[in-house]
Parts: sequence; C-alpha cells; structure tokens
Amino acid sequence: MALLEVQGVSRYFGGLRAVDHVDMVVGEGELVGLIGPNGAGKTTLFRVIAGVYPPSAGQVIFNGESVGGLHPNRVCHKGITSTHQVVRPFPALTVLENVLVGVQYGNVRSGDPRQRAREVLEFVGLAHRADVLARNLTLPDRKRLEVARALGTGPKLLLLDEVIAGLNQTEAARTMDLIRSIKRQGVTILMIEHNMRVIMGLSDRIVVLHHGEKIADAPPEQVSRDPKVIEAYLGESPVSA
Amino acid sequence: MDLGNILPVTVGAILLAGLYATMSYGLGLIYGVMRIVNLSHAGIMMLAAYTTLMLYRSFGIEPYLAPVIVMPLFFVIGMGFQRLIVRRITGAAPIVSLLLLFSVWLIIQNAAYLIWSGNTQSILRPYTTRSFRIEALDLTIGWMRLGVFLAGVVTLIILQFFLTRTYLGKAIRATTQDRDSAKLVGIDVDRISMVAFGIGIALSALAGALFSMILPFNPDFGRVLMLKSFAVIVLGGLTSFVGIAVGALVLALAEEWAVGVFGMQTALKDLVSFSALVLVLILLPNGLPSLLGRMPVWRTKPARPTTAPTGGKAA
Amino acid sequence: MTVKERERQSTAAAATRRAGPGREALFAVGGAVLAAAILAIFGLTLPANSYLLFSGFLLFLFTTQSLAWNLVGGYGGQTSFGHATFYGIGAYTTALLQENAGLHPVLALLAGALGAAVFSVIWGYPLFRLRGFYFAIATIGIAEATRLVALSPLRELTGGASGFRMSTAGAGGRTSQYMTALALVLATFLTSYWVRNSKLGLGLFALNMDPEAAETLGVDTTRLKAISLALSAFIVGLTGGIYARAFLYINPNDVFAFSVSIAMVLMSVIGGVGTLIGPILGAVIYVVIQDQLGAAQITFRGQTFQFRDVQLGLYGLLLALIILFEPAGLVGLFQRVAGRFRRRGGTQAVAEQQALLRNETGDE
Amino acid sequence: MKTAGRFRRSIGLTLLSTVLLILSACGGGGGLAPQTDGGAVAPGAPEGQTAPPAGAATGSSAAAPAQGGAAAGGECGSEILVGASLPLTGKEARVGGFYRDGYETAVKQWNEKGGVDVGGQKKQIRLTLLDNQTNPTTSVSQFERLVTQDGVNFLLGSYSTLLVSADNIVAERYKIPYVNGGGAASAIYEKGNRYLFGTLSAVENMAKTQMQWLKELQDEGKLTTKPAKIALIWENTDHGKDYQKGVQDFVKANPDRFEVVIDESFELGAQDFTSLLTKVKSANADLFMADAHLEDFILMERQRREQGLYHQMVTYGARGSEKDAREQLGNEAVAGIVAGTWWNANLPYPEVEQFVEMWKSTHNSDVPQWYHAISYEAANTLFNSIQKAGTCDREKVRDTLAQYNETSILPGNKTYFKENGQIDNPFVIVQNTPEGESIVVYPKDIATGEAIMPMPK
Repeated sequence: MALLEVQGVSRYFGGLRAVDHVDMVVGEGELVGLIGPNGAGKTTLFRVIAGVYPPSAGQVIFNGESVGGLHPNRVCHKGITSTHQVVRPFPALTVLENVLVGVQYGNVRSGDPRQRAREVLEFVGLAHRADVLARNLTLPDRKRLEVARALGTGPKLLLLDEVIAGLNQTEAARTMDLIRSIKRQGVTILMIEHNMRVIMGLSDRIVVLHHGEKIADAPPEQVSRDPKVIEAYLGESPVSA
Repeated sequence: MDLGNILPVTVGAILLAGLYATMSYGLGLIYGVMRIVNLSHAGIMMLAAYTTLMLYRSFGIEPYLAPVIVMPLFFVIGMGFQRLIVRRITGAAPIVSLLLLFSVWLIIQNAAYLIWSGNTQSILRPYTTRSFRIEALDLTIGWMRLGVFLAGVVTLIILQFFLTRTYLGKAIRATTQDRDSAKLVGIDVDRISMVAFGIGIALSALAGALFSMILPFNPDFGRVLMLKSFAVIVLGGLTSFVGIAVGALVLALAEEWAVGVFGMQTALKDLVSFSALVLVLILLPNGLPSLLGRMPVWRTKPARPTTAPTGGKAA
Repeated sequence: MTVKERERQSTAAAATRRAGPGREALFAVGGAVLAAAILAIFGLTLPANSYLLFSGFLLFLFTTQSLAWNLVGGYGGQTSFGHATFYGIGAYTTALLQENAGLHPVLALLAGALGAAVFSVIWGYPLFRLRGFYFAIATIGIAEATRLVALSPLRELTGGASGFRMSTAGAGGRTSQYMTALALVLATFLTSYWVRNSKLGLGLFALNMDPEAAETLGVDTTRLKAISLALSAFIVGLTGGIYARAFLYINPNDVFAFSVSIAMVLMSVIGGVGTLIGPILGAVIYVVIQDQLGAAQITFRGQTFQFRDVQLGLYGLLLALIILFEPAGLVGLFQRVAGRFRRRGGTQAVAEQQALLRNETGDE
Repeated sequence: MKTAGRFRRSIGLTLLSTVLLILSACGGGGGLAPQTDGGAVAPGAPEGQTAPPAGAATGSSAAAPAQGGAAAGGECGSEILVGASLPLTGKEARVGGFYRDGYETAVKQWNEKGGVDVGGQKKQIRLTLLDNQTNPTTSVSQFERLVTQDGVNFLLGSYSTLLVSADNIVAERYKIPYVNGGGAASAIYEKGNRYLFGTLSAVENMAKTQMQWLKELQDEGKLTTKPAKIALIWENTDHGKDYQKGVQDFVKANPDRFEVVIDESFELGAQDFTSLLTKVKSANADLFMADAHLEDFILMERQRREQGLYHQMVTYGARGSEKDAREQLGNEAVAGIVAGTWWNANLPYPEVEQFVEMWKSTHNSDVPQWYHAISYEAANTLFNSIQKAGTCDREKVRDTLAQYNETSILPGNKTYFKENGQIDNPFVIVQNTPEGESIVVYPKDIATGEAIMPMPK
C-alpha cells in the first residue's frame, strides 16, 4: 500500500520551475532513492513533501491524507521527518537535547522522553557523546545526529538528504548499516544521495529527476541502464564513484 | 469628508513626500547593501542639524549651503564607522546590528545633550519662514518646503544616475541584489559596503541639514521621523530608490488625506505611519512593488509566512 | 556562509542550560528562595517610611520585567521593543477596574495581567511571521500605535496626556508593596527557571537557533513564541498593575513609553540575554546606574557635570561593548573571569565559551 | 559535571552580588543625591556641604531611615528642610530652569533676611532640589525620596500640570504641605487634595478673560466681524481641555458674538502641524485661539506663518511673550501675538516694582518672566505661612495656608487660595510689540498700552 503519493507536484520560484509536475509513489516499508544531477529539484521536492514550501500545484498524499501546504511541524506530526542537506544541529544544545527536541515535539510522544532520546542515541551509536555540545561534534557525528534527531520524532516516513555524502568509506559503510537497520524497524525511507554505489546498494527502487521532471522510476538495476538517465548524467558532471 | 480641501492637502502631501523621501534614502541604501537597519538614523539626522547650526553660528555659513560641507563630513565619518565598528558584526544575527546601532544612537544623543544641552534650537534666517502664493489655486507654499522637496527629487535623480551609470553604482546595485554573486564576479564587497555605508550616512545627514531649516530640533530629534522612514522603505520594497520615493508619496498622501480630507483628528496622524509600517510588513513583505509588479504565478496556497523577508535570501 | 548567517547571537541562550536537573535545581531554587527570604526579613526590619522600601520595590519591579522579557526575547530570541504595551495595559486595566468598577485589588491585578496576555496574542500571532529585525521594528510600530490610541481616542478612559489619578484611599503601605514586588520577582525567577528546563524552553532554544530545523522536528514555532510572549506579557502586565497601585498616577506617555520597552531590552542584553541570571544582573546594574550614580558629579574647569547627564550614553556604551565583545553579557564576563582563576580546564572553558558566542566552529 | 559546576558557581556568585548590589543601590544617604543643593543657601553654610557623596553610601543604610524619622513628627531642626523636584532636563527643561530660579531666589532672599521666624527662633531654609527629567515616574520617586530619606519638612511643587498631578500624591500620602507654582489645570484640584496649594489660576479663567476682552474689543469695533469666527486649537491635556472648555462656554453664552468654526486638538510635543493648519486655513477663521506649551507654540507659529495664514488675533493661551519665542522666531514674527498670562512685570503695584528691581539686581538685570514670579510667589507663600503659623507642624502650616490672604505681586495684588487649594487671581492680557516688548492691554485699569487690533497684515 502506498504510504506517500506525490501527485503532479510542481514548485516554482518566480519563473524558475524547480519541480515540474512530478508523480511518485512510495510504498510502506520501502526504501526509495531519489537521484538526479545537480539542480534537478531533489531537495526542493523534499522540502515540498516536508512542508517547507507549499506546492505551487499538485498534491502530496500521505497515509491517505493531503499534507501538501501544511506547515512543516504539522507534516512532522503526521509522520514525515526530513534531515537537512547541510547539517543543522542546534549548536548550543547537547547531543541529547538535540534529540530531545524531536522526541518531545515529534510524532510519537509516549514514555519518558529522556529515556527514549537515549535509546535513539544508542541506536545510531552516539550514546557516548550524549552530553557533548552539538557544535563540538565531528562532521560524521553531526550527520548521525541529524538522523538521530529525525528518528526521535518517530517518523513513519524518513526523508534523508545526503546523509552519506562527504563521509569516508568506513563512516559511509557505518551509516549504510544504520539506514538498513532503520528500515528493518519498519520506517519507510526516501533518500537523496549522489553516491551511486550507495544508492544502488540500498534502494528498493530509484526515482530520477532531471530539470525538475521525473525521467525514470524503477528498480536500481533498470535505472542504471536507462538511456535517459545516462544522458542526463553524461550531460552533466560524471557520476561519482 | 472635506473635498474642498483636496487640492491644498494634496500639494502639502507632495511636499511632505519630498521630505519623507529625503530622509529615507540613506536608510534604504544601507539596508540594501548591508542588510542592516540603521537605528542610529535619527541620531545622524540630529547631529547633522546641529552641525548646520554650528556652521552658521561659528562661521556664518548660510544653512542652505551647509549640505556642501555636512555631506562629505558625514560620508567620511560613516566610512570610518563602518570600517571600525560595523564591519565587526557582518554576518551576525540581524538583531545584533540593530542593537549595536541603537546603542550608537544613545551615545550620539547623549553627546549632543552634553554639548548643546537639551534646549530646543531652531535656525532662523530671513528665508526660512518665507512663502509664496499661487493666487489662482489659493495656495501658499513655504520656500523651504519647496526647497526640501526639490532636494529630494534632485537626490533621487542623482542617485539613479549614479547607480545605473557608474561602476561604483553598479557594484552597489549588484551587491544589493545578491551579495554572494557580487563577490563571485570580483566585486570587493567589503569596500562597497564601506562606501555605501558612508553614502547612506551622508544622505541621512543631508536630511538632517535640510530639516534644521524647517523644524526645531533637540538631541531627541528624529525619533518619530525615523519610524516614518522605516515605513517608507518598507512600503517602497526596501531596495530601490524609486520605490522609496513612491513609498514616501504614498505615506504622505495617506497621512495628509486622512487628516485633511477624511477629517481624522490631527493627534492621530502618526497612527497612519505606525499602522502602515506594521501592516505592510505583515501583508506585503516586499512592499508596494509586489502589488504593481508582474502578476505572480498562480499559487494554490498563499505564500508561507516564513518566506516573509529573511534578508533577501528567500528560498 | 549561509549557515553562519543563520546562527543566532543568542545561541548563548542555552549556554548555561546544559546541566541536567537534580542538584542544580535544588541549588537554583533553594538559592532563590533563600535570597528572597533574606530580602524579605531585611524589608521587615525597615521602618514603614524608609526610602529603601521604595527603592527596593522599584528594583524588584525592574528585575521582574527584565526576567519576563528574557522569556521571549532571550530564550526565544524574539527581540521585542513592544513590551511597554503590556506594561501600559496592565497598569490601566488594573487602575480602571479598581477605581471605576471597585474591583478587589487582587482581581484587578490579575485582570490587568490577563488583558496584557490577550493583547500579546493579538499582535503576537501576526507578527511572529516576521523574522529578525522585521519583528523588532514592527514591535516598535505596535508600541507607538498603542500609545497613540491610549492617548487620543481612549482619552476619556485613560485621561489622555494628563494621565489618570487614583484615589489615595486604596493605597497599601510601602512595606506591603515591597513584599508584593519581592514575591513577584521570586515567582518570575522560578518561572524562568522552570521554562528554561522544560519542554517549552527546549523548543524556544531550538527555534531561536534554527527555526527551520525546529519546524521539521515538529516544533510549532508560532505557537511556542505566542505562549512565551503571553507568559511574558502576563508578568509584565502584573508589574504594570503593581506600579499603578504604588504610584497612584499613570499616564499613557509614561506607561506606554518607548523607554519602558527599551529598559527591558537593555537590562536583559547587558546582563546576558537568554541566560537565567543575566536579566537580574542587568536590572541591578540598570537601577544602580539610575539611582546610585545618578547623583555623582565631577567638576572640571569650573563646570559641573552631573553623572545623570551621561546616563543614557553609558547605557549605550555598555550595550555596544557587550555586543561587540561579550554577547553573553555580564554573566558571560563573570564566567570568563571565573574561568581565568581556575588553573585547570579554565582556559578550555573560556575557549569553549568564546566559541559558543562568536562564530560557530566547523560549519562550512 | 564540569558545566554544572561552572553554572552553580555563577549562580552563587550572582546571587551574592545581587544581594550586595541591592544593599548598596538602596543604601544610604547618597541614593539619589540632590541635584542642586539649596542653591545659594545660607550664606553661613560652608560651600559644598551637600549630601554625602554617593560612593560612600554602601553599608550606611541605617542612617537614612533615622534621618527620615526626624522630620516625621513635623518638627524642624536648626534648618527648615524644603524639598522640590523640577524638570531641569528633558522636554520642560527650559521652564523648569525658570522655576528653579524662582524658588532659589525666594530661598536666598529669606535666608539673607535671617531666615524664617519659627516661634521666635530664626531658622535658615535649606532647599533640596532634584531633577525629574520631565518624567512623572521619576518625579514621584524623587518626592518619595525627599520625604522618606531626606526628611524634608515641606514641599515645593513641580512644573507643568502633568508632573504636578503625578507627584502631589506623595504629599497627600505623607500629609505634607505642597505648594506649587506649576500646575494650572483644574483637574488637579478636583480630587479633594488636602495638602495641595497652587499659585497658578485655572486655565479656564484665562480663556474667559481672553473672551471677555475680545467681547469688549468687538464693542469698540476693533474686531471687524460679528459673530467672530474662532479657530480653537488645544493640546490634548487637562490644561488644553480647560482652555477649550472656557472658550466654548463663553461662546455658547454669546452665540451672536462668537462662533467656533474649528475645534481641534493636537498631541503634546507634536512634530508637525502642517495638516492641522491646512484645516485651520480652510475653516476661514477670524481669530486664532490656541493653547500650547512653549515648544509646541514655537513650532506651530512658525508653520502658521510659513503657510501664510492671517488672523485678526492670534493667541497661544499663556504663551507668546517668552524671551525664547522671540529668540527662536524673531521679534517681527511674534509681534502682535496676544497672551493671557498669570503675571507681568508691568503690573502697577509697588510690590511688583520692588520684586522686579530685586530680580534685576540679582540676575544680570534680566526682567523676570511670569514663570519666575509665580514660582517665587509659591515659595514665598510657603515661607510666610510657616512664619505665621510659628511652627513647623505640618498640619498647622497647612491650616495657615488654607486661610492665607496676603498682599502679593500677583495680579489682583493678593494671594489667597480657594477651598480646593488653587489660587483665584485674574489674568493679565499682554500683547507683543514689534520692539520685542510686551505690554499689558487688559484689564483696563492696569493696562500699560493700547492693543493693536486687528493685527496688521
């Protein structure tokens, strides 16, 4: 059953069509990759789904309800949480408190919040840094915290925006494991990633955006052979390894 | 409603608009280039008024000539101030610059109070209260008012020319539109900011020098005028001088008609600009130009509140 | 760059907030209650016509306002220049209800505070869409507009520029005023402490540091801002009512004045915006400058300079120095100095503190 | 935990410093020490014997209440302590300065005569004068301080209706006679105040006197129209409202003679009057009758001239004859302006002549303005009453004030108070001459010149 349905969504900025009439479905429990060359509109689409931008046209249906145009916090309460491409922890709060924000204000609010925040930190492997100020974290840890914070809200659908980009191989592998285990917990994931190896390895299905339009939507192995996709990428910078 | 008044009231409003525009250019320029609201604007105007007074008292320089000296002086002061102080807070949260410049206002005010005492001063020359009549229209117009109005218009023309024809002006415009891109194309944004700040202060000083000839002043001078300037630049869409002039006209007409034509109590006149300030910020974050401009692409939802002015970096 | 721009000055807000509950709570609450008790006993030992009672009363009133402003201006980072509206509404509602409707003083006070809170919601909701200085400037507009309305159209009610006088009959003694104000400071401090450690406070800090990230995590930023503003307004409204009852004369040009709002901003920022103790320190400094140093004078070349003459400039100077060098205010300065005196970890603490307040480390 | 430790220390430090600072802030004689101390007080008193320096105040908190207690019973020590707070800075600074001169001159004069005779014992007067910055809150706190900390025996009032209505409450609270020369609006005196006395007659009276004068001019044919159309402009305060009421009442009683064609108020301290004046212009009035404070009068008259308005008569209530107006607007500009004032140096009484002489000899031969005379008389009345009562007992001095009726420099040659504590003297109408003088034109029996009416174009 479809958890998220994006129906003909467009988003314009002035005359620029960042996202142009995109249809897309994400099924419950699925892990869908969203790729495309730079400026393809991936992040904009994320932001429309997350409620940061209202769609200029079209609808976003989540769990059978229209969520397009709701405030981000309302969208979060419906069960969609996104991470940010550029990590933005609350710098003067501790790691635990960062997660606590999500736990206390997010979708699921039961049990002892501190306890739950600790569990989330344990899960992402940041428990040992719980009382450190977020500003003092290393980049990999910040990325982890970004995920932890989002998980803290208890999402049904998690939007991950380049949580692996910029990490070294070991770190990347760790994060991939993390994403897999999140998926195992039953959380549906839609993720943007530039690293093809990563996205091919993780995704059940891949959606490709180019110039704001969807040009492919298929399992990884099919997408990698799709001439339109190859053309889109070759027209741009080469695919990173 | 009193339509018999409409002509003199409108003429009065247009003259007033010149005054409003003159005092808003400086604020607008500094905002445009640096995304800083100059809360010391009132202090600068006051200081320029006193400078004009001192030039007259000590050196016998006619007040109407004072801008020739006052403007370069304040230009240099402004640049120095930008280099030494304001630059330190570039990139900080907007509220930091607001508070810093507010503190500057307090200090200037206090200094003026120490130097010139709290007594109200006015500059009185034979020409300062002269007026002329247009019999056919039954209008009396003060020469100084007309002078300030013309100064406002001339300043606008010069500024427009400067911004569109000179390299420096174009660089200022580019910086106003997009600081980061301006940097990319090789504009020395730091230097542009300094010059623009200097020009902004000089323009505030021009306003102060001109006002000293039509209004009495004391160290507290300019508080209400500054609030009106905010309303003007917000109405004008924040970054264009023509917008500011239009904003000034709209505000002046609104005020004068409310009192002169629609019979509002004079005591409530300032309410017009205060409410205009708040309402425009909330309802028209990009000022009047957004009403006049190209029809926006159809949207199913009204703009998200958080896209209200965020310092030019929407999206 | 963009990230850096987004960083709020008042990330200092959370600087002192980190420690968990437990001993700290005991210490803060216990310390506050103890201090209040000492001050209360001190007040009781004073003769009823002592100027100290009056002076202390004013100090407590200022401190309360400073703490209250800090709830929204410090924790939430919404710099309001419009708090005078709450003060004025509190003062007038209380005075009018007590004087014209004969309401019991306590009820009148509560009604005034409630009025202020309601008014805060009326202007707060639309204004919270605005960010940074747009919000600040809009609040100036609101405050001045409110003053004008109180002055002119509501002249019959408020007495216009001539003000409103209350009868001396209902006035309490100075001792009871001192005690009331002291109780209010204590309550406000505890409220401030509670907010700081509550879910509300966490949300406020989060939205202060990064409103967009907070929204994605489910924080209803508008609602939180409104709640904190209403809370702040309620307390400031109370101080307005208490002021009216003590002075028995109020005037729109006075209680709705820009300077009232400014005082709250100055006290908080100078003391340490967003911190728990800063606003108290700020208020003390403010009152000391106003009351104590006001009398000092120096004679130079036969001309006498009153300290009072440079009072305003002194606030300005303090504010400028704080903003340029120590955004965490006097509290930050204290901590820095304290850090210097400790051998170990001291420098580290200072460095950390500095990093906290100035540029954020690590971000691209 | 490290951070928690730091936090605890900071709380501890701050709480401690808070308590200390509170003690020092409130502590001791310094508090809000006197701005000017007794002026040129007792010639014998050593120079600079002012209140203790503020810095030395810490810890001496016990001294203050004791001092306060001394005066509570209404007895004076070797000196009579008199307290006042005036707007010496801020909006009303200029006039506040005049009042200081008036009060200080009276104190000096009495002290030079040896002081006040209190039951056979001559006592010097010591005046403590504070600056309230034209702020009612400050004014109240300062009177509070004067009473509770400095332990003054009597109070002299503030200037401007605004401040007086705020701060006289302190006098009522502590039951201390408060004589003021600065509050004219009748509203102040309507509240059943027991200790409040004022030497400024009600503004309403001024409006009535002006109207009466205009009516007589009309009879003499010096006003060209009948009914004469009045533009009535008043500041939005009790002061202005009194004026407006006075004019309107008179007009209602004489509908065939006068007509108000525009009745408009403005805010105290306004920035711009152009739109108001545009309204006035279109109303086509013959007489321009405004009530304004000094600053507003200067701006309004300037803009009135700028707009080229002509009226047969122009008045700004009590303003118009001030030196400041002449300096800021020029002699030519203020010529012909009519003012209803509480006093004029040309009043034909011997007391006035003496007073003017005395004033000139002590003030670089400046002619005293009405502010000086009224404030001088307020102080003088208080000292006279203490002497007549023969005691510093506040109740007895209050009773003496209530029954006071003495020859004085004020119009009518007399000072006495109505039941509500306000004086009830006639007004004097003066007109500015092009030479920079002002002549008394009404009442006729004390007139020093003939009014030039209507004003030349």
